[in-house]
Amino acid sequence: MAAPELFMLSALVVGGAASLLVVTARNVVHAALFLVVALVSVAASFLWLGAEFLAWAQVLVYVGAVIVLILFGLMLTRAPIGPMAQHNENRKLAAIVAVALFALLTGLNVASFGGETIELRTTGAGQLGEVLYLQWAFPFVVLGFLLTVSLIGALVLARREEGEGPLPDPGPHEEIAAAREPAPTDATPIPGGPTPGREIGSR
Amino acid sequence: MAAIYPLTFAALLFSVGVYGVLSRRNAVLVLMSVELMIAAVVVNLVAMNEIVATQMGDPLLTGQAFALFVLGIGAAEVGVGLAIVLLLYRNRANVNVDDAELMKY
Amino acid sequence: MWESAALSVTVFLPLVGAAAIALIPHAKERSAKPVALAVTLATFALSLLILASYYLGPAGGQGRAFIVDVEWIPVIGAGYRVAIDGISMPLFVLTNLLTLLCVVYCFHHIEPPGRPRAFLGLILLLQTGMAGTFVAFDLILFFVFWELVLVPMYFLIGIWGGPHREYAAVKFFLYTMFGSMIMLVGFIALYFGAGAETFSMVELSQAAAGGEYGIVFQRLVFLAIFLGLAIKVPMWPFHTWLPDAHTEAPTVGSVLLAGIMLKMGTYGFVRIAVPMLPEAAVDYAPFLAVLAVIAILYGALCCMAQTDLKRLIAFSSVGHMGFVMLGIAALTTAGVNAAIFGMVAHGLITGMLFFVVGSLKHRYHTSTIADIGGGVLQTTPRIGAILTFVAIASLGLPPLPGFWGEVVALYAAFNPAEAIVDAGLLGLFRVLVVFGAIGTLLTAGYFLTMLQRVTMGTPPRRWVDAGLQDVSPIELGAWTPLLVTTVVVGLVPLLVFGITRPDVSRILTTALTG
Amino acid sequence: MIAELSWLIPAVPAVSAALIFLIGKRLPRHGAEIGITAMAATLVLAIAVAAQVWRANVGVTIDPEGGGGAFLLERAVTLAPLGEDIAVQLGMRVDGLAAMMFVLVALVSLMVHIYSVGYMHGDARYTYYFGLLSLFSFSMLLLVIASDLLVLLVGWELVGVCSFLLIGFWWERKEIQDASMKAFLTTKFGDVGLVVAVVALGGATGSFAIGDILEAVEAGEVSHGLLTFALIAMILGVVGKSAQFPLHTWLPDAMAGPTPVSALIHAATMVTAGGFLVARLYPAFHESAAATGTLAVIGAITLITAGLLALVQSDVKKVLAYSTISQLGYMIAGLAFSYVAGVFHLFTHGFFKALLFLGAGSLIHAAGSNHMEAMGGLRRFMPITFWTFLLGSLALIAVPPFAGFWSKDEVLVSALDAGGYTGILVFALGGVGGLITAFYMTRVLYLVFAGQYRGHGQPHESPASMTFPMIVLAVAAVGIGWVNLPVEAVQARAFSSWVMYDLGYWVEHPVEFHPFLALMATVLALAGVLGAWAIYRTYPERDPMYHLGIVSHVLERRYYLDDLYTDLISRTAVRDLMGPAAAWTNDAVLDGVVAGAGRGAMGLGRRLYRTGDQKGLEGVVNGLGVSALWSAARVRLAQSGNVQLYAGAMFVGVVVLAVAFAVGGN
Repeated sequence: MAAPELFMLSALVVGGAASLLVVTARNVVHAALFLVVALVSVAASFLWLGAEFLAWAQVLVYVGAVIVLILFGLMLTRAPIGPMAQHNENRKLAAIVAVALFALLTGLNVASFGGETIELRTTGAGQLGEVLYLQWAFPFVVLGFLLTVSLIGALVLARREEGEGPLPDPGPHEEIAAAREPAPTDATPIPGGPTPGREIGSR
Repeated sequence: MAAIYPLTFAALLFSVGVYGVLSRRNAVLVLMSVELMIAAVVVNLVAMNEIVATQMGDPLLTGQAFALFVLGIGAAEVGVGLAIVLLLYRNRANVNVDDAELMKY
Repeated sequence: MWESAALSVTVFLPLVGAAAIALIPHAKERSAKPVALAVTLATFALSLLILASYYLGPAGGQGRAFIVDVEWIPVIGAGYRVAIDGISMPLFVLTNLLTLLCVVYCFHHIEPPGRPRAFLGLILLLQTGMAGTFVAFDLILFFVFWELVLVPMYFLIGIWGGPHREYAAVKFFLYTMFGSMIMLVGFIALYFGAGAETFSMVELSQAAAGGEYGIVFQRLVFLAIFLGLAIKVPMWPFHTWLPDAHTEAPTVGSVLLAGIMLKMGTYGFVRIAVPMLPEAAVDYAPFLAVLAVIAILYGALCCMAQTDLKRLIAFSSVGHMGFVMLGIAALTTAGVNAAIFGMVAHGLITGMLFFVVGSLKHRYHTSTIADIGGGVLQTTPRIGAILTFVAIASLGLPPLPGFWGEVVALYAAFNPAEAIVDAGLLGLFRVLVVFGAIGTLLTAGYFLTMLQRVTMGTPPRRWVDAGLQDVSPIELGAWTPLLVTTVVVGLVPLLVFGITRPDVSRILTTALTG
Repeated sequence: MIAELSWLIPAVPAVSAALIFLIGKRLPRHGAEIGITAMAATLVLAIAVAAQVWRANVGVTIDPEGGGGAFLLERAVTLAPLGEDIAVQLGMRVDGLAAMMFVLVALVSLMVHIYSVGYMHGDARYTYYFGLLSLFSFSMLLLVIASDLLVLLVGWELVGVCSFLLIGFWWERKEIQDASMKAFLTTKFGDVGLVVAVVALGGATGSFAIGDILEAVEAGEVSHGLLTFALIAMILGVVGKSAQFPLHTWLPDAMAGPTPVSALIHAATMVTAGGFLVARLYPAFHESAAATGTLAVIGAITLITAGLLALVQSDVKKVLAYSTISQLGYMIAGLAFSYVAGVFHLFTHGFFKALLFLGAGSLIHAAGSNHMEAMGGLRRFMPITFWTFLLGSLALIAVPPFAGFWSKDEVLVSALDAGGYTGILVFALGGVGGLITAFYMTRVLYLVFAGQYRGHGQPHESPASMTFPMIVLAVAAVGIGWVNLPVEAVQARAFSSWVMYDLGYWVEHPVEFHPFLALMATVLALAGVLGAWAIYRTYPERDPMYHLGIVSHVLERRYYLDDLYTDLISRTAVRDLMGPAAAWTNDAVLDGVVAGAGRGAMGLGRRLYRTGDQKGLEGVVNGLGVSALWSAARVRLAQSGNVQLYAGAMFVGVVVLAVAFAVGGN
């Protein structure tokens, strides 16, 4: 086994283990930290595939910005940071699906690319930049536009609307809802169902 | 280098991500799992780029360019996703995905 | 450029307007009304321009004009085919006129829960669907517009409706949806039955005239299409959704529902069922005529038992559409002309009736006749006078439009198409004429009873004390065009008959004589 | 050619109506001046047109062999094409008949307009009233001038609705609402027949133009059966509009409207529209013996039953209403035998009956009540009203040489000349009817004008605006009969040739004057007068109830009928239908059928609605809905709202599909 394979395998093992810990960790902050490890190992695999620019972009964007964002999100939502049950009742279904999916993908990979080899080479940042700004210029600009829009969208969504309290209290909220709905005098109007007074079901 | 290694890495990351998306209660954790899945896709793209380049040459670097786009979109997605989580939290005082069941029958 | 773009722009301008209204921020909800007004005004102006250039242009007032025929879904032979001819023209203009007036009326009031942005957006969406139905010359396109109408109307009834709105909305939606699904099956059968495998109405009509379809095939397909159209019309006995929908719908919804949506069904008979399945149409004509006359008498009798104004008017629509169907069943130029005239007349008059009753309901907070208790002519004299005028127009008093539609339909039924006479059914049709004429008497009876109980007499104390406002400037603005059009169309029936006759004649000649 | 401008005759009142409704309230006289000016202009035009028609018709030499030559002006524009080769035409058909109706309508309408200025003074809806009067005049003239049956139908229905609105003019009161409804719906019932007739004639001849239809009928293009069907259906319309037996019940109730309206609509013009229609289509009617026979029988029955009913009225307007019905019966019966007789009676009757109604209005205005019990002795207080009313009554009673004598005599003579069962029937009943007419009119005169005043008000003569029209009409009532003296020299130069649609007609059907018959008729009339004089000259001095107990056979019937009538007023008539009076029983039964049909239709509608609509058809629809609900309740359990469950399902689907493709693809 040559060195690249060995390295790739180690990235696979480290990244895989980290990712497994991400989805199983009981402590939310720990999960975020394991995500750092997993993403770093992804970046490492990029390096060995010769995609230098992507590798560093991955480190900067994900390991840097995204993880910080997620940690901020954790703090802002005042999620219980300590260890606790983070799984729901779908766990078994999820496990079965994941395993089946993995088996399927691996099987397909082996069947399709079992004998393929990759000639390792290095794609420099300059090389990528050249195609990016010449051949891929339009999608690239669109991507920039998308990022702007999502920035604005995130701002609009997260902005606190007037009259909205810092911590919602379910009580008054329901009262407001009741006030908006004008006097639902007849019992539960189910769409398509008989309403009182029309005497349908009674026969 | 055998092409199967990066592809298997991608498959592993993706499946684990799927498990996380399906089983986690905390919306932030769900988001993290989504990140894993996106990372898997990016790995796949880069690997495929190399496979194609090895076989027939790829002057356009399609795979890498797309990987970059996906990276960008992933970043945008995290931003919007976290904003939604924040909104969810503000409205319901928790971020449990399975409590958000307004669409129930 | 004008030739090819005019129709599409006119049809889709309201859609763009609806999108624009949806973009208006929540805080500026009030500005939705001027925007909608501007859009509908522009649409109406465009449709008038189309009317004018139809006459002055190369078409010279007959045949299809403004033809657009581009590929849309080539794999099934469906195209974006729109055009306008003499049959579509009155209905197209009426659609845009009524929607404009509805938007004007919305300045007066919108039923709770208000929310003009959503309300007007839905109305504009509805306008695109209705106007598109009348200009589509492709079965799939026709169907798309046809179904597009359902959704906004469902929400209009379901959100802004009366106490039983959910029931009415769901009933309306399901019933018409059921019909249109079966109608779609009929369309698909037409597609496969013709050698050409196209959804173009023009080509299918030619194929039918050329004898592409066998008689058994025609009978089956006619039944399917008949069901879809008859529910929409609605013909007896498929009418039961109508009173509920009308009673619960908000004023503007009732106006559009009665004024235009019912016409989509009868228009479908003229445009699709008769030209594409001519032999089956001749075969089924006596059944159509009998059902039509039953609807006339039955609608009138049911009206006598009503206690609610909106429900009464809804049942009167059943009777009026019976006259329209009687005209179509005669399968003569006069009959179909009368039918289209009847549609326009009913659109104008019943639309106006629903406006007035809506305004009464807005003031009295009830549309129950007993609760209003009479004396409207004293509490709100102008509304009472307008209601009297419109009710008298609706009972078919000449020379108002209702009369022309009814009497010409009766004339047509007295002299039905050659093929019907050959089948030995002349006697049946002439008997039906007598019953139809009796229907006019019953119609007069219930409308006068209604007037007596609502407008005449002395009002109850509480309404005198309530200080009800007489007709407001906005209402007057929304109603005057309708009232004027009603009178003008009645005095100069040429306005409609002149537009429709050449094309009706052409369609029937092609269909019935091959 | 002034006749070319005939279209102005209906147009002027139409413009006047529009102006009154739009700006009438702001004018110093609240719109009355517009109406009067317009009607005066219309009258001038009408007279000019009539003069031209007259000059044209008397100028031609009469050829005993052939007909033709009568003045006829037809102008039409196509209002709208209806079908392949049929259209509705807005046009005018001006001939002698139309010219005669122009004069009659315009004159009476003008008089009623002027009269109403005084009569309606101070009414809250004064302007509205004058607007309706103008609208009615327009509608009636449109009906007269129409060259197309559909346009004629337009006018026919419009006068109906004007009548409805004017009867219900004081709509606050329930009984007035009921009366206007009854009038409209009863005539509308007749209109069903008319609509069928118009449709049938149009369908059979391929044109709605009256000229085309008459041509086709005379050329024998219309099958006899269809023609008879159409004409009988049309007679139904005539019966409704002209208040003939058995649809006459609405006319007495229609007296609830203002009195000038009764004079204009329910005496002189609208109710004669039926007669006008028959005259309009006279050649067609004479192609069918069944149709003319029906006309004769209906007319005869009407004239006698309505005359009998008039005997027992205490409301002066109702006496006149029944008298109108009876006279309309003469008209319709006359038209069955002779064009000239019916039309002439229509003409004269329009004047003197309008006069009588205006007189009655004047009396009501003075006495404050419709009832003759509350009048009496008014001759001293109201001399002008008395004299004009007396002249009108003499014309109605058919005392020579007043107008009614000449026209009624022609009806009787033409009936006798025609012979046959129907001719004898009309002649016999018509003669007896003359006696009855004389009797009830004399009774009215005595009750109202003789003896002591029994009312509570302060009777006074009406203002000049009311008396002037009465004087004008009284002159007409005296003299108008002379225009058709049964002398050949007059016949050729006056009314007969003036109104003729075909100058040869009356050469073939010469109207003869039988001095003996005229004498008999006059004797009968005088007998009626004397009978009434014998009974009523002492009425005021004696207790009415006691008086009622000792009268002759006819008045004994009246006793029961009067009782019934009072009960009818108080709306408990049903029980008293057991009364022995056949005429009254018939009337009440028929009335009950109309009301019962309405109530039955209502009940049927309600029952149909409850069982058929709400249970039957609705049940099916709701059943479908319920079964859809049932299945929906089970399917919806899958919609747990748990997003992750959905996502899991999606991934399961992805795996399954991928496997399927992978396996299937190989």
